[in-house]
Order: sequence, then structure tokens, then C-alpha cells
Amino acid sequence: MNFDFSDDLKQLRDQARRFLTERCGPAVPRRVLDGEATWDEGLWRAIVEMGWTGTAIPETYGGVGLGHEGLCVLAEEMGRAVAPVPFASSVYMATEAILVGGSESQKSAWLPKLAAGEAIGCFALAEGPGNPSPKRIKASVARGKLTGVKAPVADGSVATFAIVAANDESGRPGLYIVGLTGAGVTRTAVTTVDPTRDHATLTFDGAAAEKLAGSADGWAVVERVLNRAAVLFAFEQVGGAQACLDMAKNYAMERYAFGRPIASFQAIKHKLADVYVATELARSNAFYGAWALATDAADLPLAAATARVSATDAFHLASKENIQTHGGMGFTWQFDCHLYYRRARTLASVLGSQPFWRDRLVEGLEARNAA
Amino acid sequence: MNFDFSDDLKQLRDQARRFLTERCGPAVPRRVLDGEATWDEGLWRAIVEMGWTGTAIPETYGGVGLGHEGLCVLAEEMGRAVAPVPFASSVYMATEAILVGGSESQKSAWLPKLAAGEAIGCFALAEGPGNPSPKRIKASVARGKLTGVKAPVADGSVATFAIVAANDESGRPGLYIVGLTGAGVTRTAVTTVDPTRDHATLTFDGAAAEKLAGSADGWAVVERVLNRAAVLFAFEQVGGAQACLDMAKNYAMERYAFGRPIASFQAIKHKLADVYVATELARSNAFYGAWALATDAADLPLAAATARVSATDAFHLASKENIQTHGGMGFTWQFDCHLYYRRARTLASVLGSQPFWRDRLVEGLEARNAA
Amino acid sequence: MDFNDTPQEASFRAEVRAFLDKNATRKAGANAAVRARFVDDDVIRRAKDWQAKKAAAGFAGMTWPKKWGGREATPIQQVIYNQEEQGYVVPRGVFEIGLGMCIPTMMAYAKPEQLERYVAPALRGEEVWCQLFSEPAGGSDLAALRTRAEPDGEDWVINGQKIWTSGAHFADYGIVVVRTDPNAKKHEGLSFFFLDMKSPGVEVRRIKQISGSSNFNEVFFTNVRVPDAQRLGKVGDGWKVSITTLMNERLAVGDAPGPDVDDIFQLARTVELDGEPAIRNAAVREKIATWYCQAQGLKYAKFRTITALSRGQTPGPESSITKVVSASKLQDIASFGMDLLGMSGGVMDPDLTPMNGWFQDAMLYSPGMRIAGGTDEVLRNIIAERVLGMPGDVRVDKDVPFNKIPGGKR
Amino acid sequence: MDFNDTPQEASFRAEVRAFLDKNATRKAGANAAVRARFVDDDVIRRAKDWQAKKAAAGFAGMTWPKKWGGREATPIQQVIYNQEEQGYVVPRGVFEIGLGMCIPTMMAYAKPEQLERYVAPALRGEEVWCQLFSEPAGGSDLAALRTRAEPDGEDWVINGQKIWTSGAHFADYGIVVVRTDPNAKKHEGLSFFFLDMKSPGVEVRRIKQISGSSNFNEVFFTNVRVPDAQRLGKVGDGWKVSITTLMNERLAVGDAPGPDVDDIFQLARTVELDGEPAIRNAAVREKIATWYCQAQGLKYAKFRTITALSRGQTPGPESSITKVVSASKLQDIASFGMDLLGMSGGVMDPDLTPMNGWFQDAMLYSPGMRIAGGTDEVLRNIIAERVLGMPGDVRVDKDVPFNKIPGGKR
Repeated sequence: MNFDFSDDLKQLRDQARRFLTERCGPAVPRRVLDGEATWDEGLWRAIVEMGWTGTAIPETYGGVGLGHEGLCVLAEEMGRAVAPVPFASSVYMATEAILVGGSESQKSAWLPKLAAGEAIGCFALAEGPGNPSPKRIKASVARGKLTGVKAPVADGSVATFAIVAANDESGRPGLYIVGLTGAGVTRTAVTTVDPTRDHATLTFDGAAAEKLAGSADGWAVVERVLNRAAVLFAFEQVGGAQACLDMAKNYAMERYAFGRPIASFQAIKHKLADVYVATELARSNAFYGAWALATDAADLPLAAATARVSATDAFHLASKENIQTHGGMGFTWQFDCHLYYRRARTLASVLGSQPFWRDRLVEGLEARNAA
Repeated sequence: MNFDFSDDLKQLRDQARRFLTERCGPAVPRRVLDGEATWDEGLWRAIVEMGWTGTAIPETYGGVGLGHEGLCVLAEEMGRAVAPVPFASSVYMATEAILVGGSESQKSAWLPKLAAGEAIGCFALAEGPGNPSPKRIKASVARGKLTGVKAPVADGSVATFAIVAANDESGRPGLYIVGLTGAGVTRTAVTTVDPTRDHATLTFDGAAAEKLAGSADGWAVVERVLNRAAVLFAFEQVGGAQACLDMAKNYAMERYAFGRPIASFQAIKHKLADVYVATELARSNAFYGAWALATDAADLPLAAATARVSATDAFHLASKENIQTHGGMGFTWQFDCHLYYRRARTLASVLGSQPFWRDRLVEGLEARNAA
Repeated sequence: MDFNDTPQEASFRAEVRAFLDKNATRKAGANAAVRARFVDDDVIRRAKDWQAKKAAAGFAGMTWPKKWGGREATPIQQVIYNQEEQGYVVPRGVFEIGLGMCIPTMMAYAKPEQLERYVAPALRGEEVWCQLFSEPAGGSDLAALRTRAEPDGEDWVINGQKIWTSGAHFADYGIVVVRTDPNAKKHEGLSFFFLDMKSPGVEVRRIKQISGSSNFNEVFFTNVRVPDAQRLGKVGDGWKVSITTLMNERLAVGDAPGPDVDDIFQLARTVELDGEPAIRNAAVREKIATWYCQAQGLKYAKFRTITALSRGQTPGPESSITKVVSASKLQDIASFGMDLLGMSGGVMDPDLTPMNGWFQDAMLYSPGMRIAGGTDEVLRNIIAERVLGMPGDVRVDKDVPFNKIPGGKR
Repeated sequence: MDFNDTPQEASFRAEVRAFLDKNATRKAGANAAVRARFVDDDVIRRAKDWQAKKAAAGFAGMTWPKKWGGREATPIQQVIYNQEEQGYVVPRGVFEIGLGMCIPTMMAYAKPEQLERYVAPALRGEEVWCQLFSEPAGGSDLAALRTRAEPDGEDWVINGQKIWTSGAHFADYGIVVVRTDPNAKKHEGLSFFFLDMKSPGVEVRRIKQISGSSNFNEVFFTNVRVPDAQRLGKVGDGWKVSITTLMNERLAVGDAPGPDVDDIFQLARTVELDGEPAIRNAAVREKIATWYCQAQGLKYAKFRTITALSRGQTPGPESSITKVVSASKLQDIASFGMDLLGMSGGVMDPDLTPMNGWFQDAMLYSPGMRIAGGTDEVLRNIIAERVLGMPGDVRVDKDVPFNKIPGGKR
């Protein structure tokens, strides 16, 4: 039994934590929250220089070839730091889409740029309210030109290109690579509950679109990207939940009421014990997701859904009970609790919400049972 | 605003509580639990003598005409006492079925006997696992003869007659009055988690069956009976929940750990605060159900579903957390906690389970919204 | 059982409705998502006008003695007025604390000439009052306050900081509890004053909340002089006086405002889940059923309380269940509303999200509802102790001089 | 990351499997609802036979020193043995406490000649041991025990009552902690002994549980004489010795046995809800998804623990989450299984209800799982204190002589 990250990856984690503690303290997402920028470009460049954007990209395509376990380790740290950079969009989603669905020449064209941070990708699936479904895709491509409106798109204002879900001439869905800096693209900022992560509406009016070769199998490739991203996001969520638990515990130890630390009251102890339990269960499920992702296991869909449902619940619980533990100060703008509460919500929506993923989880059980 | 029982009915309640405290202490259901009897016939006779079986029966039919609010008050006390008598089956269900669906002559024939305790009714709807639905009815009546198997039937071994849901020759469901002491009826005891309430399988093989006149409208009359019974059972459930809360609180006040009453630990205080909240919400919803029942209000279906869902949740919570508060002794046969835990379960099943009633509740909202 | 007024109640209700119809606008049918981020100058002006009208018509300070402008109304008459007023568009959030908590405390402790001076202007809406109790070191432990008052001639000199003071930025006067003897036990070294909020040394700062609103303030005291004549109660009796004020607060705590079960029901009818209207989804139905049971349970619990008032009885602390249930329900409904919107859950732009982003807004302010006016944890303690009669928590700070109690980080 | 054995682990696993294949029967495929109401004579006889075989083959007391019949196995080898044994039908519930808790305590405190006498017969299954700690007045507060031992010549004379003693009715020997100085502080007046369960004055009574089973006993002591030579540890050091025993218990606490998520999934495929298979119902799916996340989370948390063992690390108190999650999950699954059966929910007759009434049975015994071996409340305290490092509850009984601590009703 060897169900843990290797010592090398643990070193990577420690390194990442040190780096982010230093370069991405709460002041960093806060600047974005307060509207001084839509993201932290300097932090992004530093991250690119560390090679993190190429973690799961094979060396032949300019990556560092640490594989998906390495990416999971980094994702947890990004979640802990509420980093205001397009890492998730570009690395978990756009890069994964190309890894999964790109032709050899598409990989050769895009992966080195993604690894080097020259290209920043985003994933344009949503068209207004609703969970992922081929029936909801109205955007369409005809003769290499994309028309349609995608919203919300995480990091849509920051990215240089998008992977867009759209229908071809015969109405079959697929994924397309679309540059965002050229003609036929309008970007409008979208306000969300989490201003620390950029969101935009992308309006396409005849923008040039190149089909991802592997997306000939239509919706299936979208699902593969969603499953892989679900595992990576689960680590971000676990990192966020753990950060909330740490904050809440530290505050409870130092804050006194009735002559003793509030951490000595059972109401607080048991609340944080519950948060700990939820976070540990989520972490364990994320570990299994990491294994399934790294080995491209047959039950990745079930493992991914389990990791995501657990992690979304854990982060939501941890972020709201962190505020509650902080009492009055917890719901002020001044304290950092809300950074996590907001981020928990963004991450709960970005790949589709809990009802969608719970249903997928049971579909996974049914598929296993039928096999 | 006059949203409370009248002083007269409060007197009735106090009287009932005194009577049941004296005549139906925990030893009474316990005798039945331990298999010494299937019910307490002596207690039943005493209850009949008090006139409780005729509470909601108009005086013209030999009842005391206190109406349904009076019956609600008594139901709460019966629930508190875990009384091992066929009161619910005979009064909330069989009597209500005749009140709602009986012709003038059926009422005249049966209601005086029910009021006087000469007849004991039960309600035979279930045919194995499943919630109430016309599709599940296989029992059928042809030329006044009933054939089919009904199980489980609460108080089926104790009752003298049953109100049976069955299809007529054309396959339409309706309710039938069927004597249980004559030919064509076999009764077999059914073991349930709650041995303090009798349950049986009733097998009918050509038993004489008389159609309830008002049940010409088929399934609708079944639903009316279910809605009315739901309110009455809700009061029983609230009575049971309150008894559990009282037990738990009293035990916690007297039981010491670490040099102080366990009632002084927040884990126990907050647990019982939650039980209190659930019980009070359920009680308030039951009150509204009582009003809707007593006035035959148009929104009785919604009011009944709300009362039932609330009360079922509250009794389940109260009965399990009562055991938990008692610690080790709570899960012994010797302590009385399990009487309520069992009864909570029986009452949660008898009219159909929570998924069924929650769905009916939302149907009620939809109906109101459409109106 | 019925839901009818007594004849007296009915005639009073008619009187109220006539007043409201004449002086205010009835609310339009549907629930509107109103995002009042803070009480601005315009709201204050309109609130003052409205208060003057109410006072003139005898609907302000209704339960007060007639000599102070009240009508010695019964509690049920107050309830009836409130019920009716809810149906109209009227400015709120300016006078509740002053008239509900401050002036009643004054009536219990101030000198007659002070009452002559302050009650009528407050009643007519000319002067606004606020209540300065909470402190950074206090929180749920209200008596842990550290703001000091030291005697100096005929005055007391106050130094320290209050927090969570609603309306401090537009209040003319305030009531304040301070520590006058740090060597006494926690609850025994306090004294109570009222003061002019324009006094030199009083500085008010707005607190920005997660939601972006600013409903509360911090108030800093730097050598603020308050005449001893403005002391309410004896020196050292400040806790007792505070209790008078807080008893009045309890009746005011109510439902957490925001999207409720009817609104999530409407949303579920509008959006799709798994290819059909979300309301057809059994998991959605289950949640709606649960919330409906809570909402109705609270509603009818309130009706039971009103019935007790109508019968002249005093309702007990049972009403503390309202906030503990409704605040979490609000947070859950807000969160689930966002779940129903799938990948768009977090979007706040009114044009891009149903119901003008009401659920998103509620998600951001609902954490505060579980804290302000008593945390979930404090309310459960209150239910356990005051309703069920269970013992208080073990107190390690009870028999210790205040300045010897361990404090930790503030 | 992988789930593979190291070469050493794989070869050990093969050895274990060879032993089991030769000496026991593999379990049949599906989960069977086994309702063992209590350990009867037949189970004891079969358990003794099986224990003798294990001991002969070196699979009993595996981690013990070789001189006591162990093989000085690593913890991971023990895990591998347990994993493999789970696949076979073997009698359980007779030797776990004796070999897991009693004999290890003896090894730490008994004299060499006592070990010579007692270890081997216990290992070979010839003598059964039980552990006599809990008392009626104790519960979660284990040290509140009141059973007294008074010195009399070379003996101690024990009077009092123990409770929740598994296996007392078939045990040959027991370890017991008693109060030898009621004037000392609670944890300081205890001493620890082992005794012959056939000693005069020892009376064992079965406790009937809600479910009808009797897994526990009450044990009454009336002037039971125990030689001082059978004392383990110094007089007054009984609490310290008990901790040794309890440290060994912690590793043994595991999943609450009973219907789990796979079983409710199967049930939901079989029964109908609202006219279609229950598994199509979104509310059912939501619950199954939630339980699956818990069950898998526990499974993989265990894998993480095993990985730590495999790497030679000591797993921390994190494993305390298993019972707190699985006991409530069991109760919820049992209850929901009954909900899925509609009006038949309470029926236990195996012929009339799916899965032989397994859910109904679990509903009756699951409340005990939330209590025995540490209540939900105690486990949350343990997580908060030992895992998260939060402070202990305020202790009012700490510096008080035991006989001055308030007691209340026993």
C-alpha cells in the first residue's frame, strides 16, 4: 500500500507553500477584491517561472513532466492561498482539454506556449444559468467561424485564448480553440460573488475557431475534461477548507470570552471537529481521484465525482463555519474569512453545481453495477 | 387571533394526561413489548368509558361531539403515553373513513358502535412494501366478496372490522367495510420494530365487503382519510417528541459526569435545544393542521402534509437523541427510551413515509400556486 | 381556534389601516429584491418625516404612558400595527433602537426633567438615539467590556471603543455602558450613562461588511466628558440597567430577511435541472418541503405568541427560536438557489441572473444573520437555559476581579 | 501512488492466504444479514478451536515478542492478516479484548512468573480474558469509578459494580481498575488488578439491549478477595495502568457494521418510489451520493493510515473519525432504508421485507454504535483536543478529593 504522495512531491508541496506564503499573502487577493486589478500578473509570471504551468505537460511539449500527482499537490496550495491568477482555467481546463483532445500538431503548437505562460487559456462552456449539458450549447461553428455568447467564463478577460464548447454544422457538440485577442470577440466583465477571480461574458461573432481533433467524439471529450478538472479543483477546495480550519482554530485559541479561549467551548470544539472530519474525508477522496487521474483509471468518472462532491461540501462548510467561529469580526470586509467563503462558492459553480455532480456520482455507481 | 386550544380543551388535555399518567405508565406498553399481550384491553375499556373513542363523532351518532380539535388534544397525550391500544387505527382511521365516506345508514350503523367501543376498526391499505398509491392496490371485490392480502395492517389482530382499500369489478379503487371475525378472513401476526403496537397480515378469501358509499370517487376518499389521519398522527408524534425531550432533559439534569450534570455541557444543551426547536415547529404546524381539519379548510392537504413531515422529523430526532443523551443506559432494554424510538418508527411508516409526504407537500404548494 | 380579531382588535386594525392608507403607499404584489446597502441621508429624512406623522396620529411609542405621548396600548395592538405597516412602503432602520431600547431605559432611570427634554423629540423623530454596548473584547460576552469612565469633578471622562453600533453615524444621542471599577467583579464594576453623540472626542467609523453594506459602526471615545447628571442608575449598577435595555431588545429580534421558501419555489419553477424544470426534481422538492415546514412552523409559532398576547399573557423566551432557525435557513436557501443556477451560480449582475442576484446577495449577508443579535451558539444556550431550564456553562470568570480575568487577543 | 504491496508484504500476504485457505471457509459473495444476538457456547467452542490453530501457525499475538509466542510482526503485517481474515468465515468476538487489551497490559506490568502462567494459554485460546473498567456512575467519565478495594492481610477485598463488560459471562480472567483511596483526587486513588472471574463473590448478569442482543454484562463484586500479588502497577497508579490498556483499545475501534451505501443502493434498485425504481428518484440519489462520499472517504483515510504503517510511521488520532462518521451513517441508512419501504418500513419478518429485515435490525442496534466505545460527543472532544490541539473542557472535579465531587443520580 502506497497511498500517499512521494517524498519528492511532498517537497514540491513544501516549496510551493513557502513560495505562496511569501508571494501570495491575503493582501494579494485583497487587491483584486478591492478592484485594483482583475488578477495578479506579477504573481502569475513568478508561477510560470517556477514551471508550475507545465507541471503535467510532458517534457516533449516543453513541460516539466511531473504528472498529475504533482499538479494535485500544487492545486491544494493554490486553494490555500486564494491565488488571484488564471491557474485553474489555464492549467486544469485549457491545458487538460488540449492534452485530452488535441491532435499531435495542436499539442505541439499549444502546450509549449501554455507551459511557458505565453498563452493563457480559459474554458468557455456555460451559456447562462444551468449545468453542463450538450442540450444547452447554442454556440455554433460554421466554416471555421464561431458565433454565440458564453457566460460566465472564468478568467475570460485575462486569457489569451479559450477552449469553447460549440456545435458544428450538423449540430454535434465539440471543443474549439479560439483566440481571444483577434476579430469577432467581445469581452465584458461579469460581477460575481468572488471578485478575486475574473469572470467575463465572451461574445463571438465570426471568430476564427479550430476544432480540437479529439473532440470528434462530441460531448464525451467535454466530460473527460470535466472529470479531470474535478479532481484538480477538489485539491484546490481541500486546500481552501484546510486554510479555513486553520484560521478558525487559531482564532478560537486566541479569542477569549467568559475568561477562557472560545476554543474551550464544546460548541466551537465540536463545530471544528465536524469541519476537520469533512475536510479529511474530502482529502481522502481527492487522493483517490489523484490516483485515478494519474493512472487514467476506468473509474475516473466515479472517482472524480466523489472527490468533487466531498470537496465542495467540505469547503462550503469550512468557509461558513470559519466566519461563524470568528463571530462579528468574521463578517467584516476587514477580516479575511470572506475571501474563502467567496472562493468556495466560485469553485462550487465552475464545473457545474452539486446536484449535477451528485447525479453523476450515482451514474458512476450504476455503470459499475451494470459492468 | 385565537390560535390555541380553548380552555375547555386544555382541561380535557390535563385530565387526559392525569389519567394516562396513572393508567398508562411505561409498565403498560412494556408488558406488550415483552410479549405478555398484543394490546392492553383494560386500558382500552377505560378509554372507551371516558368517551374518547367518540370525541369527534357527532352526538347524533352516539359521540360526544367535541370535534376534531378535541381529538387532537387527546392524540398528543396518547403519543406521550405510548399507549398500546388500537386508538389510532380505530379512531383516526376507521372512524374518519366512515365519517368521510359513509352513507347515512353506514354512519348510523357503525359510528355508535365505534363510539361505544363495541366495534374496533383498522385500516387495511398496504400490500407489502410501498407508499399509498392506487396502482399498488391488487385486492379486489367482486359481487360483495373481497379477495386479496393486506400487510402490514396496524392493529389488524385486535380490530373487529377493517376499512379495506380494494378495486371493484371495473378496477376502480374504493374503500370497503369488512368484518374480521367471520368467514374468509385469516389473520397472521407480523413482527415489526415496535411490538407495542399490533400488526397483522390480513388474508381475504371471499370475505363479505360493503362499499363505503362516499368512496364512489375512488382514490380521492383514501386521500381524504390520509390527510385527516395525518393531522391526528402529527399530534401523537408531537406528544411523543415532547416526552422524549422531557426524559432527556430530566436525565441530563440528574446524571453527573466530570463533577457536574451532563446538562451543563454545551454538546447536550445544544442537542436538546435543537430537539426543542424541532418539536415546537412541529407543534405549530400541527396546530395549523388542527384548524384546517376542524374547519375542513381547502388547504387541508397542504396543512396535513406540513404537519406530518414536521412531526415525523421531530419525533425521529427526539427519540434518537433521547437515547444518545442517556448514553449506555439509553440503549438497554431496561430503560424506556426505546419505547419511543420504536413508536417513532411505526408512526413514520403507518400513513406512508417521508418521501411520499414531502412530495405531497410540494404538490400542495403547486396546487396553491396554480390556483 | 380561528385567526380572527376580537371586535376591539378589528376596530383598532381598521383605524391603523385608515392611517396607513392615507399616509403611505401599499407595497406592490411580488417580493422585490431591495438591496439597501446602508441608511443614507435621504432615508433618514424620509424616516424623520414618517416618524412625525406616526407620532401625530398616536402610532409612535404606542405602548408608552399617555403622558409621554403613548397610548398605553396593549402588546397585541402593537403587533397589529406592525402587521399592517409591513404591507406598506415606509422607511425603516432609523428609530427602532432609540424608541425600542434607549428611551424605555431612560423612562426607567432618568430624572423627570430629562424625560421632559428627551422623550418627545425622540418620539416625533426629531432626535435619533443609538445604543453603545458591544466592544471588540466582548462579543457574546457583553459584560467583558473595557471602555473606562473615570470621575473628574462633576463629570466622567470616557476612553475606549464600542463596536457594532447601529446608526451611530446619524444618531444625536446614545446610551452607553462603561467600566467604572476594574477591580470589582466583571458585572459589578459597570455604570450606565446617556450622552450627546456630538460630544468632543466621539469618533464614528463605518464598518464595511462582507456584503459591501455598512449597517454598523465603530465608536471611539477619547477623553469624552459626560456629566454625572447623565448617569442612569447607581454607580456600579450598569449591568442591571443594561438588562432593562436588553429585555426590550429580545422582542425585536425577528426573521432573517431575504429569499425564503416561496422564492426558492419560484426559482425552481423557472430554471431547469437535468433537462426538466427543477421543481420536478425530487431532491429539490425534498429541500423545499423541509424549508416550508420550518417557515410555516415559525409563522404559526408567531401566531401562538400573538394569541398569548391577545389573551393578555406574556410570551416566554420561546420566541428565541425564530432567529436560530431563519438565519441558517436563509444561508441554506441562498446557497441552494445558487446551486440551481449551475455554472452561473456566482453571477451577481442583475441582467445575467434570475431575481436580480437576490440569492447571491443573501449568500453574502446571511453569515452576519447567524451572528448579529446573538450567535447561533448563544441562542442555543439561551433556549437550553431559559426555556428548558438547563444549567449555565461553567464560569471561570465569575468571582474574579475584572482586571484579573485572562483575556487573550482582542 | 499505488495500492500494491511491497515484495515483503506480498509474500507475507501469500503466507496468510495459504493458512486461511487451508483452515477456513471463504465467505460467499453477497453481504449476508447475520443477526448474531449474542455469543453462545457453540461460538465460544469454535472460537477456541480457531484460536488454537492461529496460535499454532503463528498468526495469534502476531506483534508480540517471540518469547511469548508472537512473531514480532510489524503493524502492517497485522493489517494484512486482518484484511485477509475478513474474507473468511471465522468466529469473532471472543478473544479480541483479552489478546488486544488485557494481555498487553499484563506484559507491561505483571511479574515474569505470572506471564509464564497466563500468556500462552490466552494465546492458544484456552483461557478467555475480559476487561472490567466502566461503571454505572462513570460512563464517558471513566475515572469516576466507585468500586472499592480495601486491603486485608495479603489480599484486597473488592465491592462494587462494573458494567458494559463484554464477554464477562464466558471469561476466565479479568483485569479490573478500582478505587483504593476515596480521599485522594479522582485520578490518584485508583489501583489495578487482575483476577479469576470464578472467584467467590463475582456475579455476572447479561444486559439486554434494544435490539434484543446481549453483548454486554453487569458484573457485581461482593467481598471478592484478590491477592495483592495480582496488583498491576503501584497502589494509586491504577489510572496510569488503565491508559496503557485504553491505548490498545483505540486501534481496535472500527466501522460500524451493518448495511452500508452499497446495500441501500441495491435496495433502491429493487423497490419503487412514486411509480419508478427508487434509484431514479433524485432525493434518493442525493442521499446515496452523500453516503458514498463518506464511505469512500473513510475507506481511503484507512488506506492512508495503512500507508503510514507500511512506511514505518505511527498513525495519529486521526483514525477517531471512523466511528463518529460510520455510526451516524449507519443509523441514517437504516432509517432511510425503512423509508424506502413505505408503509412496510417497520416490518421485521424476513419473509415480508427485503434483505431479511437487515435495515430494521440495524435501526435497533445503531443507537448503541453512537455510544459504545466513546459517544459521538466524546469522540468530537477527542478530535478537537488531540487532533486539533484545542483545550480540554473546564474541569470542576480536578483538584477535589474524589469523595467531595458532586455526583447526582447514579
